[in-house]
Amino acid sequence: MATVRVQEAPFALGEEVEAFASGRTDMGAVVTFTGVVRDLAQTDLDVMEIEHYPGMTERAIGSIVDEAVSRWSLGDALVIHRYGRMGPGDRIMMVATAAPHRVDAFAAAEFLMDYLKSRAPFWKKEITEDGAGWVAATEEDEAALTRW
Amino acid sequence: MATVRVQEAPFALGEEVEAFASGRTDMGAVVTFTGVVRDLAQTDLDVMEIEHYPGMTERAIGSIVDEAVSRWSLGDALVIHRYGRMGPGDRIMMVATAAPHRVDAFAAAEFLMDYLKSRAPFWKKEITEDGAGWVAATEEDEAALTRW
Amino acid sequence: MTLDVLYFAWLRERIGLSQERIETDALTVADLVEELRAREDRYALAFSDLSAVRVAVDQDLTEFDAPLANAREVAFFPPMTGG
Amino acid sequence: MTLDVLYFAWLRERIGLSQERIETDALTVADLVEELRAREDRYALAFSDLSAVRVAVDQDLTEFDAPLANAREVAFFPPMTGG
Repeated sequence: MATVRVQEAPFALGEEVEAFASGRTDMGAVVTFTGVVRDLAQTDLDVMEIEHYPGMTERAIGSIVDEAVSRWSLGDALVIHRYGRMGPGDRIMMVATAAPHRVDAFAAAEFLMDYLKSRAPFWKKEITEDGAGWVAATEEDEAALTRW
Repeated sequence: MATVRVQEAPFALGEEVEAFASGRTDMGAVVTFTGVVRDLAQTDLDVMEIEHYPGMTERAIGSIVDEAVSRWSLGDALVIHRYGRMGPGDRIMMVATAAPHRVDAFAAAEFLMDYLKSRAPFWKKEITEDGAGWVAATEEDEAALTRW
Repeated sequence: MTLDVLYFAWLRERIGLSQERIETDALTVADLVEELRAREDRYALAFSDLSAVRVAVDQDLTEFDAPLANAREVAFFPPMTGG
Repeated sequence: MTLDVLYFAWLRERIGLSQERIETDALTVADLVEELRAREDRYALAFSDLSAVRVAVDQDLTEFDAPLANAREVAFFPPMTGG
């Protein structure tokens, strides 16, 4: 039922959302989340490089999606996550959920995001004028898992 | 900063989301909600008719959006809400929020939805094979406001 | 005082009007409702259960005890079902 | 036992390898880490603070006391930063 895509290529956000939301006469609510590479003024980010663990990535995202489907009344879910090099403004990833009611669609999308942040094997490296550095995981992101 | 559109015409979801999410190098998170007309098997819905209060509608949505902007760190917000006749699968409305962080984008989108449900002057009428009836407001929707 | 009174959804259907202009000395929304109820059965019926009716004065949601001083437009409607 | 050992992100950079095949009798992940640490400084450095290291055995996230019986692939990496 759900779709998971891990890819290097960009994805067409508008087309993905349009396709995901189409023909759903039994689902009243569609929620999407899109993650965008930020260019913070103080760092002057040039490139974001995302490394992942081929094989485990698909497996880990699959488990996270299965868990979401078991917890909420969902009609469908979509996860697209890129790896490789990206620039400011590029879309890193997206999540979409369709449910009969908005509460389920929102909760499932937030759950997917919280788990993708800390439990899917991706690592972000920021390359700026001053050099390169791995993005550190935050306590905030780890703490976000405890609410589920 | 925010955009509010109340219109009879359909909107192009994919294009709206694409445009809303474009050029945001300072916003890491974009959340969208889309409301779709459901065709419940037991009712066999033919038409959904949405009535609104021109003037007050724009004003009420504007206040709700202002409140969201004052509560969360948002870069932008968009609300499109249709009125008039729609069929199963048609999109009734959409909300989009852009924020530096996902927590704000999600919270603001849910807040907007909860308030649009119960505080924006729209009334839905369902027209089925068996006749027509106004959709009743639910206690659940009213209760959803207390969490903010 | 001249007021534009608007009705939406089933209130509009029951009263059979979407809008009317009324001359009134009502001091509050509740006074205005009493005046309307006394007019005809269709008003009495529409306003028989006020817990099912919401009111806006000059396009701001308010309560039945709200004053009508300086008001130009009063709207009655059922609980909203947007989104 | 033959194990494929994978390193990601700064662990890969510090060790200078993304993958290697190792012959080992380690019973747990922790035993394997001790073996690696004893090999060379770059391993000792990469594994100096295990609170900053996560481990997956056969592509499932696990703990350092996890047994390696029947394992084929062990991966070490920092806390994940997806999304």
